[in-house]
Amino acid sequence: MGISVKLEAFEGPLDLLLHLIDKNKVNINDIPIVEITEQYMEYIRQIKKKDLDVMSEFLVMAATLINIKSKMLLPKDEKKEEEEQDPRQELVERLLEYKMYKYISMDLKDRELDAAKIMYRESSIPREIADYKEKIDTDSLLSDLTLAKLHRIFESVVKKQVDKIDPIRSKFGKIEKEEVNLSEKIQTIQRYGLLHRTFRFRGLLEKQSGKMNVIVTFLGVLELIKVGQLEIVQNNLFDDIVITFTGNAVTELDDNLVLN
Amino acid sequence: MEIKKLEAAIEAILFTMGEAVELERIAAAVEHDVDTTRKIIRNMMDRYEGENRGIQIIELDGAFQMCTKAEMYDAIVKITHVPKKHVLTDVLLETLSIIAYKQPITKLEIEAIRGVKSDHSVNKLIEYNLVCEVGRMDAPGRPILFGTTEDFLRSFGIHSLEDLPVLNPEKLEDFKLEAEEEIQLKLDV
Amino acid sequence: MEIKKLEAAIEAILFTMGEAVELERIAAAVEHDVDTTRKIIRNMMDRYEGENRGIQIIELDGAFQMCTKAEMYDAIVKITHVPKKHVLTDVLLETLSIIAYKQPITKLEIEAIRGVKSDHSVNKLIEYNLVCEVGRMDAPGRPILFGTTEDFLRSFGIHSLEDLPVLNPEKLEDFKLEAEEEIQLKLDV
Repeated sequence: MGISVKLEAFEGPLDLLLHLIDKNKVNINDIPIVEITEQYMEYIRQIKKKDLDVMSEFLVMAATLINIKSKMLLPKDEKKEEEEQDPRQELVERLLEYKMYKYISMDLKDRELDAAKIMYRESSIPREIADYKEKIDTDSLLSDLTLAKLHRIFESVVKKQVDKIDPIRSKFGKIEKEEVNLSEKIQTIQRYGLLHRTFRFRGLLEKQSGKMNVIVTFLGVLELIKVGQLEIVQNNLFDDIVITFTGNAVTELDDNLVLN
Repeated sequence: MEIKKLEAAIEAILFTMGEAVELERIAAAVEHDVDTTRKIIRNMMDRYEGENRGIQIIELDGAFQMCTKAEMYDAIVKITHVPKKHVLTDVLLETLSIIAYKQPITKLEIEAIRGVKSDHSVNKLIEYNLVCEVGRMDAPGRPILFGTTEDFLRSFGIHSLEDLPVLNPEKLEDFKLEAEEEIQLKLDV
Repeated sequence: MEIKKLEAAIEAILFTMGEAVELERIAAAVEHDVDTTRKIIRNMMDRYEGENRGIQIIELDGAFQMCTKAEMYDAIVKITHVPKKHVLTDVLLETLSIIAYKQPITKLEIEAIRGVKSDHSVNKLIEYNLVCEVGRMDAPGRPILFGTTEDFLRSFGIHSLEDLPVLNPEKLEDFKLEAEEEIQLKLDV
């Protein structure tokens, strides 16, 4: 699939998804999740700018897509089938809501063009009247305010400010950046592969601390399968996935493949 | 004061003030009750609208303002330079429509719908005076709630928030159908 | 353009311009000759005059201007004297408390604490005479410093800022601890 549009052109993950749905000419209520997820991943690999804020928003959606994909691959519990919701349902609702606001904003744009043609005039109150300034009665304005109340309000302002500074993160410094560094994660998997050659997927994931590491490890595995350095075998559904590393060195992957 | 005189006074008031004037203030100035005053103004609005006039009276959330009719624009640009207004990007329009429909709304809620950080957009909209703080949410951290301003109504030719196009479930259905048709259309091409 | 439309255009032009506009400019804008245009405007003047209108068109040395009729003076005086309703909203109270405790403070510093643009609140507080400029900061751009007014102090019956209840350092520590506990709680869940 040729990628003609730059990721920067998209306002966010929802925008990108809508574009993909549009481009694939598929029904929003019946998203072919496997294809769309693949294409989505393809796009986010294009991000070259090291903008962590943007990146993390796109990654969260990537995780959501992969989660939906895995849920759809699971066999349905026949007993519960009726109550079971399509795993895509929530995403579809979000997409529809987002699309609705995009649609409304176009309507607003038209209204703005029309309204811009209406002219107003400055007020022209005669000087002698304008000079009359209503005396604002400070006392009555402040009648409901006590010093204690003012103090309470200020306290809550200060408290909010403190809340905003996440005390734990601010002590850690730049830890987030490492968490989502795909290129490093890929090299770690390669090193692990050189050492163990054949290993269980579950075992690999269990070594990861935190959700972000699991997600990025998963992405790394997908990436290495794609470039032909990993082979996977799963004999039965729910069996452990067994991974064999077929590469022979820790390599620097193409820049395009690096997420961060 | 007989009605004709009352109308003349209101016309003079709206002309002189230029800005939007709250109904209560107009009523106090012409020394009539609010309901009568509103009726008289609405009557005037109809007349301005129907007659071949170049000006009109618009209602903005319980206030009234005198302005030109949109179709006079061409004549006016011929005589004077009309300053260009700031152009709202699609991102700003998107954020603005969410705020308009969901107000009062917190930044977090806006971000949940858009899927991206929205500080920049919200701040720009505040700077353009289209959006303002309307209070604090009664929740942990007491986040700021945002809503639209009178300038928003004026800039988009909306008379009150109730005047915004309705978004009922059927509308959403229509919208879905439309989107599907769009897709069908593209398939056909 | 038929006469009715011409009149509407002239009305819109005179309304927007406010000042006196030379006949020639009006004629050029409506794309008619000077004589016809003059005739039409004089006609409009008669109509405005005869009808019970609040506004009129006057001729000033070959130029025309729209203005209120003299007898409307009382109505205009009244509207400017109708007291506006002033209320201290939560947003204003919050800004006021920051200025009271942190003065002298710049707008940028207020915005840093609140996390949003605060021009509107600061301006309103100045209008209400609760806040005023107290100087300039010795920094690039020499930003304005704001503080509370004497009226503000007087209405609380306090004599100086030192009389404001103190926010003690222990309290601040408490807040920090509380915030940390909250986060720990979230992590544990």
